[in-house]
Amino acid sequence: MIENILSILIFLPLAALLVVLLLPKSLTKIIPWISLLVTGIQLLLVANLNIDLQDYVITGINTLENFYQVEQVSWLSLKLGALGQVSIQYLVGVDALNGSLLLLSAIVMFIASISAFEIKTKRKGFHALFLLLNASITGCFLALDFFLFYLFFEFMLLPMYFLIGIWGGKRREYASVKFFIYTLAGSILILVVMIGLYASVIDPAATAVSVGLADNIQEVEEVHIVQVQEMLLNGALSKENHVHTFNMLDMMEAKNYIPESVFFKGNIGSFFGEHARLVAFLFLIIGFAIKLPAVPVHTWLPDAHVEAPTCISVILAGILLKIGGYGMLRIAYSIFPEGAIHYAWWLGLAGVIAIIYAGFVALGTHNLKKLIAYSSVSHMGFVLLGIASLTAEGINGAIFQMFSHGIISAMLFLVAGVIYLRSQDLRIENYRGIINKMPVYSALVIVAFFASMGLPGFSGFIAELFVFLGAFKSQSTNQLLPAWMAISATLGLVLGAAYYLWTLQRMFFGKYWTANKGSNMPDLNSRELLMLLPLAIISLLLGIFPNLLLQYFEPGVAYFVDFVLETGRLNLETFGQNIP
Amino acid sequence: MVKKNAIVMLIGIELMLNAANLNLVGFNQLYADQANGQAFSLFVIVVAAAEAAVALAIILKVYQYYNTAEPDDINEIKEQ
Amino acid sequence: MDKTIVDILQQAGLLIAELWLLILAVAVLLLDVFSKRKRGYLTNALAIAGIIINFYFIYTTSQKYPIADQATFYFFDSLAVYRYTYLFQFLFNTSALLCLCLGMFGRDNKNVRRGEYLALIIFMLLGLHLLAKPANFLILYLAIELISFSAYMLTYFNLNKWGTEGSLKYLLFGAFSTACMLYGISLLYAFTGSIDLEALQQIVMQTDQVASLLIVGLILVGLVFKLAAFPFQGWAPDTYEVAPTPFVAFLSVAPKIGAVFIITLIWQQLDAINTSSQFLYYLLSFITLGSILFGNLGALWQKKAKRLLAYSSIAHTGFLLLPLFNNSTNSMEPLLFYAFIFMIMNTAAFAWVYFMEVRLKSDKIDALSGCGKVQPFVSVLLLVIMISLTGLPITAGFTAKLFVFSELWQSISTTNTLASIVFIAGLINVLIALYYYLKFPYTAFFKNPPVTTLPFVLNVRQASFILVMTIPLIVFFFKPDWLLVLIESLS
Amino acid sequence: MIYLAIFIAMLPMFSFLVLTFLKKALSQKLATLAASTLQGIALLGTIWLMFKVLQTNEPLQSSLDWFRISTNIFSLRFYIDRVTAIMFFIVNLISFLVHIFSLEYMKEDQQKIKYFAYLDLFTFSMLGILLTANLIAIYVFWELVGLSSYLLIGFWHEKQKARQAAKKAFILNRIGDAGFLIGIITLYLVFATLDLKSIEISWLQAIENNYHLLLLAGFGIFCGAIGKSAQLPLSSWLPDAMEGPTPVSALIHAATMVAAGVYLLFRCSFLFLPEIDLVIASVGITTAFVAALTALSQTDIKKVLAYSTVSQLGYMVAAIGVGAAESGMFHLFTHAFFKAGLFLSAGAVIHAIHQSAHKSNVHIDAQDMRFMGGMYKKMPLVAICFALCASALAGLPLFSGFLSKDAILLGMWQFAAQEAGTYLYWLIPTLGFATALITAYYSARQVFLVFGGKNGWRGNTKIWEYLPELNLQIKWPLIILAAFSLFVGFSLNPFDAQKSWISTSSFNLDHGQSTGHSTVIILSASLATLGIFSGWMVYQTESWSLRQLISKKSFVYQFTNRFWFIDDALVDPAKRLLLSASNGLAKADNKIIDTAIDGFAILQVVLAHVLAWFDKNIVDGFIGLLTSFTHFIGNIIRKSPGKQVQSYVSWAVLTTLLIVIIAVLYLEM
Repeated sequence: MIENILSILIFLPLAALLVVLLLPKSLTKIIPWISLLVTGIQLLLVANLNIDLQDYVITGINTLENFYQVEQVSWLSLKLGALGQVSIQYLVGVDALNGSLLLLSAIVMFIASISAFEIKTKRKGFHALFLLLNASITGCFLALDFFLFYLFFEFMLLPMYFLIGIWGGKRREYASVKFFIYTLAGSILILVVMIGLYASVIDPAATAVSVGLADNIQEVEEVHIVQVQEMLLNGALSKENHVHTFNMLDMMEAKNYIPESVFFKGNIGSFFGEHARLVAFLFLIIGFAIKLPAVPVHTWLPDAHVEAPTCISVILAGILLKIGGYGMLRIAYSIFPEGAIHYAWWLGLAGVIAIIYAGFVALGTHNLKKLIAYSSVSHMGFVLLGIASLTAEGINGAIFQMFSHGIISAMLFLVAGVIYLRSQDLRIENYRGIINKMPVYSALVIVAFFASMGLPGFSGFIAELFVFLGAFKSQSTNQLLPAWMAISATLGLVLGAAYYLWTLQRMFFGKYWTANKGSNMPDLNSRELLMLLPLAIISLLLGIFPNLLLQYFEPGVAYFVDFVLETGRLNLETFGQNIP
Repeated sequence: MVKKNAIVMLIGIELMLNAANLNLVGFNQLYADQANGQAFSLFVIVVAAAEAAVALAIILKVYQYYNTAEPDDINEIKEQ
Repeated sequence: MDKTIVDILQQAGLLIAELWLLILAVAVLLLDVFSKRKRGYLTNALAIAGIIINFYFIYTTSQKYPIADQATFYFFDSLAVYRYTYLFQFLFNTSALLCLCLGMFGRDNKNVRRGEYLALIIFMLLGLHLLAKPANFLILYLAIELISFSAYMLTYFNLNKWGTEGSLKYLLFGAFSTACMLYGISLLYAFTGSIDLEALQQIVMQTDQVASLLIVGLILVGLVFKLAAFPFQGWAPDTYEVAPTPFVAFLSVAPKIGAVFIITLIWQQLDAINTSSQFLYYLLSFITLGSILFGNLGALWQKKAKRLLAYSSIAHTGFLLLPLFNNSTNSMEPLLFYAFIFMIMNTAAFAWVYFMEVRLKSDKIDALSGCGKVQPFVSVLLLVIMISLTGLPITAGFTAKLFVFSELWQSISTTNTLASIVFIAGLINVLIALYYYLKFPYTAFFKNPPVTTLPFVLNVRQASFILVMTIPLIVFFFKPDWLLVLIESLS
Repeated sequence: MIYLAIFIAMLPMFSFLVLTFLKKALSQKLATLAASTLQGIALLGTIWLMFKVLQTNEPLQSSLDWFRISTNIFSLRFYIDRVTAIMFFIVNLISFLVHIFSLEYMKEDQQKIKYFAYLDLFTFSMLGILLTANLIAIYVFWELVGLSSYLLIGFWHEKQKARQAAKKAFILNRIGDAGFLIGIITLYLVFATLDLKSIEISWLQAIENNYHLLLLAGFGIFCGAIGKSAQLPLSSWLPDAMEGPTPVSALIHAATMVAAGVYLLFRCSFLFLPEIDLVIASVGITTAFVAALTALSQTDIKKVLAYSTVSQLGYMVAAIGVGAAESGMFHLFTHAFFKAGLFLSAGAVIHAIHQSAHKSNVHIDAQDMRFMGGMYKKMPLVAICFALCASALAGLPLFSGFLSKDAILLGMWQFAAQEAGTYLYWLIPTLGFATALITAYYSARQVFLVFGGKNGWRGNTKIWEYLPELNLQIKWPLIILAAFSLFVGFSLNPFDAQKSWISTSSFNLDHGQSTGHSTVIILSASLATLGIFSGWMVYQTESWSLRQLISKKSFVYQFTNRFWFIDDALVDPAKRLLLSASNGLAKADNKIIDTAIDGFAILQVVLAHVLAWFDKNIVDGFIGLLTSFTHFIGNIIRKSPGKQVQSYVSWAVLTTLLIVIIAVLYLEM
């Protein structure tokens, strides 16, 4: 196992970024190779990390010692007068929730960097932004400090904005601005909650130091922490001694909340008719739902995808969307578990609507990329449904779905990119019988499509199966979701089959014909094959041996579910809410 | 009647200042022990004079450029 | 000798910085008179040097007359040293310094009226210094008038017809508002027989609340006018547009901050009373939200950079006032942090506009198009400035907003839902702000360069100035404690 | 032993992989031959396996963990008992024969290798279904079957109809599968496992407290079967599937795809509650009847067979419904042979006609029976094989079909007999017998139309002359299949398989000494004969003329011919609805939702414009304010003040006033 591997993962791209920026004009040729190298190294590191992980059972979630490869450095601690102090930490770690997603992002990034060779204009800028994006995404998955997370979360926007806005398609400006505004709207909701949280949470260990129970943070023991928490509860702690923190793990501990603060579960003030904690949960969920994206805040996605260059769509669909789901689990569910229970029904509904609605829309679209984009929305609906069910199956399914969709959608967008590269046209009606012209390509397309429609043998099936199991089971185990949700979600399967097969029939089968005569359509070159095959293999492998991936997060998820249900029910009782 | 010359407006403002002065001086009677009020009013008068000087200078400039001192007719910034 | 004289002489040290400025102003004027040929370089240098030296004087004063949590009074209770006096003087000084440095660039060396210009700025600075330590309304009034007069005249210093128009409007409006303020003061005197700031406490305690509110209201009029905050923001866009840009960079920062300082003083006086202070909360939220909304929406459709920034500075005034919701003495730190960052980024932005004017004789935003392709690095700086003005990571603008809003959050958790509304509304406005701030980088990067004219470029000196202004915006994001330490040390 | 089974199952997969990835390397001939030989090896292995299993009458099984969630382990269990073994045999045999047949049939086709690869994939996935005893695993292969059928039906994708047929097949199946999945999930919910064995064990105590869930489960699984074995209302894909190459049809109809549904029902028969059983039975029998009637009026030689398959499947499903599951399987068994035989012979005929049409470049529909006739003279062997298989289909005594059909009918009879009291239950056997009659009739019709009667093509001798002599590769599969459709293979007693070896060794057909068995035998035998006789009268001797009786135009004809308008009534409208809905939504998504979301932005725009107006009309001079302003400082200023600047001032003053007023009001309250 490698020391500080996580920091290396985060800062390697930044270092490479500097190199790229300082590179003289004459060497622009090698720039793509640099980012390829970087992502390759990252992939190796993450693979190594996962190999190490097999020896551990990482539950993580709210106990720091059960994380793997934790790195904790105090970044800032500010005196804010009345607020006392604020401590912002550089705190990263791997646990059940982010381990697999880290792997995913490494894989997709690598593939994307291969695909980035297609970019011929302004390479320097492109790859600089690409590396920046890479760093911020990796950081976002690893951060365990809310501020750090928010920092990376926000910082994904800018590179994305320019990557779409400069290297994008015809309506790129519109798409990029739309993307920016939507996501920022979401992140502002998150910001609200973040400010509220750190204003109402203290770091017991640091507080113990500031009170003087211990000289420095190392000497703080369990007793001190308990003592501090007691003092906090009966108001023996003066405001100036509070050390507020952004540490998510402290935020998950109810004892760390300042009694008079808004998010203290005991207080009986109501915001807009709900307890402040529930409102906060809602804010977070909406914020992440925009990223996910869930209907009806999904409309930025199709535009962004249609306009973005291939490798950016790959990243967008492959990784960025997952951050929405990840954020829900890591932040919304872990910090405000009661909301998870209280709003489960609505979340589930949102999921089902997304599945069916997006499926319908996909059936109606005429642009290949748009179709794929909507299919992603539909698949993310499964994630939402699985998360909402709050059962081991459901959440395992959700994470598995995030991974498999990451792989498959990456593949799909690459596939779309192949056509776009050959003839700048993605309208479905403008093609027929491509299979005669490009057999290998079409074969891969068929694989990708069937994988995406959840055909058994591919990873998507396992994921969706789990989600169904979870959603259906929820009624009998924790009474959160009614059974009809799971049942009506199965309609998604049929729709998926419908729009993919229809596309196959329209675009790929039949006699070869294309609207734009000028373009000749050569079959895949080796580079494209190199990008597509591994993805297909991964998806197939996970479909047949799901345990390869499941083993990493399955125990942790079980723990997570218990934790959320337990604390959530507890808190709801203190609100006097009725518990389903 | 509808003439709204800048200078007249200036005078108006001067009058407002004087109203304040009247207060200061007048109410000083109530507090005979000190002369804050009168002192203040003296300052005000001086400042008002200065203000008038500045204002007149500017109005003069305006008049050079626009050949009028009617603020209504002077409205070019938005158009420029 | 007479005791009073002795006292005065002993306490004269308190005013050393002000005296120095006075001398400096005169010196600048004289030098300008005798070195017409030198095209003002010398005078400029002198002024800058003088202001840098003034930092030292501020420092010595702060050593001799140290600050305490409670104000200490001098000159027969006409001057006072408050906790943040020196800090604000430091701020004003810095702002003025930046303004002058900015003035070094561009076409100003052809400006024959160099001396007056500099002298007036120094006079304005003098006024601001006084504004940082008033103990009674007389000093306050004088300080404000000193600032205003200089400002009226400086507005005209582009020496064109629009200049006169702008300054005339500014003057009339300003004179009116100060008159209102003075009327309020006189009423205050009428009721209490005192012109000290403490008088406010008595008035609201003794007399009936309508009168007290009338007085407070009238006094606030003058200050809010200086703030260019809603509802007295009307003059700002016009004035800013016609005034010389370096001066605008000064005008849009220093007097604002000064006014905020005074308002905080008044706020602390009024702290004692509940019912009316409850009402003052409504007033405050009216002013802040009004400014934020008016500023943002006004800026939304502006084509001209300068006018846009004028509106945006109105919006920033609103943010600047947010900490007052939580009226504890500690609420100053976030405010000051915001003030600092605001000064830096606002000056940077205006500097950018100024360079545009110098080169293109126009401040149309479209003129930026293609800049991102020609000068990617510089345009990235522009991006950073704008992101900071919007308040997004990884810039100090975000940290500043974060502090301000978490201060506001405190008052949510303790008091009322009014604050929470302001909270949400304020954050939503960040979103609106994004629209127009993004215009700059958007045009710079996405629009193709104009075919007819050359794309806009900065020379090395200008670029380096912008760079120097931008670095703190990044640094103070990662290390805000440095700035906070500075604030601590000066207060 | 079990590993042998697994190995056998893997063989086709292996050849599939080889064919796909070494496409370039292998020559077409070599590749296809290799595939066929591999299949042959598989067949041999299977035969051995089967006999082993049948002798030692105990199931083979082994199991390995697949993956686990929290505490529930999903194990992958392989399980082979008598029935499975025989199914194994059928699948491999048919697949092998189809391979051989295709060698000739697809000779000209350029995509041959792909075709064989798909065949192997198909075989593999079918074997997978048979081999595994875990519902998830079954579902996996279940879907794979769907996929490969999609690929094979749409093999000639240049044909628009073929593409659509393939799509239709997959989607209709998918609908069924959705139901199947729900069933699976429900079972998981109840038993926390999906292993059929362990479900069967804990079945009884599960029933009482979650009866409804189990109802749902049973229904869901039946949905799956409906999709795969083309029961109503999802049956219309099967006739369309004729667009695929004929050998594929043989494979689909006889052994693999449609069999899967019935097999699944058989496997899960223990978990069908009485209600579900009734549903199954009624759906099955209805399908049987409706499809049989439809087959009556088909003119396409393959369509007839297709509908007959649907109806025979109806029989089997119904059999499982009435609790004669093993008889159902027995029928599936026998049916596999004669239906494959029928298809292959039909294929032979079509192939021949194609070639002759090609040679004599006459353009005719090679599949329209109305043009054929007297083919017996040209291809006697094919004719005989066809006739034998057809009579098996008709359920004529002395043929395999009779035995199995009789068993099923008996099962229905007893089912009805048990349910004494309500006569409604007698509907099932009644329909059963009716169907038997009709079946006999249309099979006779087909035989005589194609082979009997005078020469076809209205004297268009060209085709007649050029009809080629078929080669062996086509012939001997037919012979084998025809042989299997005789009774001897199954039971020495031509009228009753009850005591036969097959009953004792494989399918338990023992009904005990039940009443009415003899009745059933006599009834069905006589019905079959009657049907064939009438068919002979009508189409051979044409002494009776039904043709005049029912004209092409008449509703009845159309009604039956178009499969009771099931497509027109159900599938097409559904399709249209789906598409229009999706289009509408897609538009809506662009327009409405988007704008709704951007409403925020719009709001800003509006506000901004309001503000602009405000800026212009109020801040820049608002006359109305002047008066109030004059009132306010009228005592100080005589003249009313300037518009431009005062407007600022007045605006300011007004707001100040407002604040004060509000303040006063506020304080009064």
